[in-house]
Amino acid sequence: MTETTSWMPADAFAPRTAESPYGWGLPLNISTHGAGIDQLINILHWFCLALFVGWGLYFLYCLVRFRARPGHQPNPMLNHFKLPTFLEVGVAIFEVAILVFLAAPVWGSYKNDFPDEKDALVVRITAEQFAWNVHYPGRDGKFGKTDINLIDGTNTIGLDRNDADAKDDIFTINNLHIPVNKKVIAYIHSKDVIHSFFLPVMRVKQDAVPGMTNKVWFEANQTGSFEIACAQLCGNSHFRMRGQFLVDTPEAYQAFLVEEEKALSEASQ
Amino acid sequence: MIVIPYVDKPHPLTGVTNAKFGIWLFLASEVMLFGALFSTLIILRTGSANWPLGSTELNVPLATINTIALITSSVTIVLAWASLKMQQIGRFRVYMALTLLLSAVFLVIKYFEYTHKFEHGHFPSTSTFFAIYFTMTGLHGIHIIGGMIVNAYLMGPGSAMWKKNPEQFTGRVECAGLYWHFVDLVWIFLFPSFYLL
Amino acid sequence: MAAAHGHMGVHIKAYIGVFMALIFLTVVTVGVSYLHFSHGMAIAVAMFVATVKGGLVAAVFMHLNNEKKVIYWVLGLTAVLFLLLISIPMMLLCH
Amino acid sequence: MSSHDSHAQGHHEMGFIRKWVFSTDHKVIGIQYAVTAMLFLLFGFFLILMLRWQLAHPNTAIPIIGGFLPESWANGGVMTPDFYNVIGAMHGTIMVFLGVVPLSVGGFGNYLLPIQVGAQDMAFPKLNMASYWVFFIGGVIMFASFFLPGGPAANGWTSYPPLSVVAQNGQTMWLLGMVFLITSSLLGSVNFIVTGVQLRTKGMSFFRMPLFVWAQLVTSFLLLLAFPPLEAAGVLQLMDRVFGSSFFLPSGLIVSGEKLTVSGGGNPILWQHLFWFLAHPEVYVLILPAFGIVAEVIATNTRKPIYGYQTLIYSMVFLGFMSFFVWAHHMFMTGMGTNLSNFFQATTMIISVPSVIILTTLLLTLWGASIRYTVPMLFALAFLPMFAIGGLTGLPLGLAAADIHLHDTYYVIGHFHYVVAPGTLFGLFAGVYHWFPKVTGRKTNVALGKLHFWISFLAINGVFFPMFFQGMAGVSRRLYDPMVYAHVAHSQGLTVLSSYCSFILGAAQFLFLANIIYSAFKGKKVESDNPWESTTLEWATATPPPHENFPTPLEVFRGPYEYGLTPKGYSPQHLQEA
Repeated sequence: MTETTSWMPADAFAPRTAESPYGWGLPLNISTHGAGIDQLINILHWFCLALFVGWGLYFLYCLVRFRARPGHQPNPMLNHFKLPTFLEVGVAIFEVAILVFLAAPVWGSYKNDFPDEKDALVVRITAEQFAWNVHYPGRDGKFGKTDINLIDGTNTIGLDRNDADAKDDIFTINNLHIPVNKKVIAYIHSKDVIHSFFLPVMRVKQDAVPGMTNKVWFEANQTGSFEIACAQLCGNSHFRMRGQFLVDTPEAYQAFLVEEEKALSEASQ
Repeated sequence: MIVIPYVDKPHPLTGVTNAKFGIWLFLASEVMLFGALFSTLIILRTGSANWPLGSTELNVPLATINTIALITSSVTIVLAWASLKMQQIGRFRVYMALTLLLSAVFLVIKYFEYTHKFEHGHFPSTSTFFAIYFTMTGLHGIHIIGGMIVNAYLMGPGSAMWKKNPEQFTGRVECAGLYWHFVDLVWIFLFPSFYLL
Repeated sequence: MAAAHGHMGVHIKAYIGVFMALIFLTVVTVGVSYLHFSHGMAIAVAMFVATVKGGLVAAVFMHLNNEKKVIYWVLGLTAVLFLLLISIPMMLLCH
Repeated sequence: MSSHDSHAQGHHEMGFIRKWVFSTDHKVIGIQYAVTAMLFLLFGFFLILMLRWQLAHPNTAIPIIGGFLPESWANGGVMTPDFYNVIGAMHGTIMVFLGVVPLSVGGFGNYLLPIQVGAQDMAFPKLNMASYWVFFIGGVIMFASFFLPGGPAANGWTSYPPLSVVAQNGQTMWLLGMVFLITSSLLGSVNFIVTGVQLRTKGMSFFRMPLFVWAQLVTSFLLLLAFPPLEAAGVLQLMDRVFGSSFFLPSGLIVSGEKLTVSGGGNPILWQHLFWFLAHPEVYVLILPAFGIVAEVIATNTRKPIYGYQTLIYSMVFLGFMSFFVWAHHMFMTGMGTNLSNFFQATTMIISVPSVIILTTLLLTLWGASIRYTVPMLFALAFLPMFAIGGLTGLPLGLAAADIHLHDTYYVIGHFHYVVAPGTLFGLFAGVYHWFPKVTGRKTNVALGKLHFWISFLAINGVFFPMFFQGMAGVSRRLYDPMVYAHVAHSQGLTVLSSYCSFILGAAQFLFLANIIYSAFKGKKVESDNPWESTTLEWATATPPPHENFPTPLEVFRGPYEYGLTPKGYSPQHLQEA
């Protein structure tokens, strides 16, 4: 990705697809809760544009009509049309309506409607200075114990392999695989400084704060290969914390699990 | 030349002199400063699993003496101000000297407390309890030193103003008194928060 | 001069009275701490005594019992923001 | 002449040092603040131009000065990621704490507040001088941190722990510098409030004070009550860095492989609460003085009274008060629950109301006016739509749902820069051009002024408007190399556009500098004490105002903006007959 694109790439405003999900403005949205967010952003921008154009016309009109010129006297007593107060009340009501009927429900569902852990894929994402460690529970669905004393160059999350549950745990760096149309719960934690787990195409962002674990859920409704980004300054290589975010078909996801298990069994010989 | 009104006479509408209004504004910002530190103390205490009982780590009798010393110094400075109101500059100097002596006692006790802790290997890095203890009592101590400098100035060279402008000088002593009472007030809350709980 | 004396005399009695009260309350709060109340009760009692002592110092020593409106307005605004500042721990707990 | 005068020295027999360096004259201190602040603004601006070059042409040598930078900052002329973060942190710190606040509060406020309320000087002149010199020490510490071994701070102007505590850079110097800057602001705000309340001249009731004075009073209350919590947090972070305590370090941290040997138990989110408890009132400290200046300039150049003078005052006071209740909308993504974030979403919606009212009343003032397009008026008029864009783009960020996607992206950078750059800075430019004749007794060159306006206006929109598109694309802020992420590389064209517009904007400021420096010594002399035919008290003094402002105290007979009510066209506050 290092070739400099032309000043304005063709897909700047083209409709977003899995092949070219990015451009100027909102990227492709493949998450179920993303639609509400995009709708909110669009409504707000049309509302702001309307206000700006409305007041802009009034502004330019005044600049022309009331410019100082010979024979023109300021007239402080010129009565004002009563539009402003009606406008202000309307704006205030619209804002409250947006907050109560669209913003709060979308935010509420994003923060509170967690799926049941039994029928969702649960992963643990531990951020560290300049990489995302992804820890899958494996077939048994249970996470093995981790111990910070075991942390070293390769085992960066200190997974205790001889713990019963840890036998089948899969652990990847900068590589998050999720099956399409399946709810995922991610426990986000950090080892050193504050990072922020950000999936642009999923409209998901959650700070990884050391000392506490934040929970976030999402569900992808389209397959493809996208990016994990870090959205909080975390040191001099903050810009390099790019991860692969792959939404697989169920078969591809199984293939990924099998392949990882094979690598695991070879490593354990 | 510049003439700044209400330096010694209160403003007809607000009823306060410039200095008194100014010192209260400064104390308002100090309330916010110590407020932030107290809220840090609360969050550290509720967040930590093994917050030690104050009396086990700190010397309560010594601190009680300190509290009484500071309360007494609060009384002596208000009596110093009262004696100025009764035109007795001599008695003012006695009370102000007492205030300085008592605050010196407070600092000396604080010095022994700190060195005692350092010998036992208790440093700000030992635990968040000692970290917030040293930070808050240390910052309070710096405020005591600041107050002592001002009080010493008012007792010494500053009192030359008594002959030129007694009202303005009394106002200054009152403001130094207000600041000192505030420092005592902060200690009244620091003492139980660390030593008794 | 006499009037000043008389007037101040009343004040000085008040200061000595408050001084005694503060000493007494200090002894009380230290005494209570040796009784080792339950955690919540100990905090409530200690803070109550500290607030009474602080109130005495503020009202009598700092003359807030009859101060001017402009000072009350400043302190009122500061009190509101102080409570907001002290509510930060509660925000962090229900994070 | 009630009191025995303790300021016996007249203006003339003081030496240069006493008159210009250690002066207690609020006008001299105002100029000292303004000049120091403008130098820091230039320095902060120059820093970010280097960063814009790195963003536009990643990993290519910075032209001209690339070679001169030390190896640790730019090996072979190409900026290193560490130096990139240094610029990010110091640009923010310098522009906010060393540039805009000292210029708008220290410079304009110090110079104008006493004169506009009819006083001869600040209530505490020596304290005022002390506040400048404490600010100066803070500035020196911040500037010196560039040349000290660890280099300056590099953890963003917000310096979030644990990064700011574990980072091996000049964060300790940053904290020391901040303690001095905060103390200076505290001393200054006490002075402003006491002067504004106590030293008003006869007849100057609260509702006859100019809006500039009201804005400075509300700003001073914000500085007085919001800064100390950050000073406390700064002390805590200093303890963490220097004495190894762990207020903000949770237990079990593993930094670059090794376990951190600290006691742990701290909470990094506590710093964010204490920092933003100050930082949101701080951003209102940045905008309120600009409201005041723009209101003055608009009133003078529309030749009619400000529409809704009292509404503006109540809105500014309410804005100041509400600014304390919204800080956590910067922290929606730290994992806070819905009830806490709903509270802060609601207060953020509430606080947008006074801003809209202020903007609306200023816009309605144009109705029935006779607008004179002087240079200050151009800047003041441009302030209105620009602040509108800044304010409106705050809406999506204030709603947590939209903030999920937009938090910490270039959308945020576009939002607050629209409020600060074409907003506050244009207001300050308007102020400089408006009061330059009174301060120096000479006029600025109008053609050069208008050229500076039009180039800056177009360039500033070229810099910041593309950032909204990049923000929507999810481009995170503080990224050293924009080509690493695919979703960032796609809007590289916008980055290049922003960068080149910022270079043009930088060049345009030399027009302003040339104009100011040239006119200060060689500009055309002002023929009257009231060149703009304005009504407020600062135009009732001689030009430039003498040491004691008003040889004989003035009396005020009417409100501040009585324009267009009499045949003469304007009625100054201090004249008995209209």
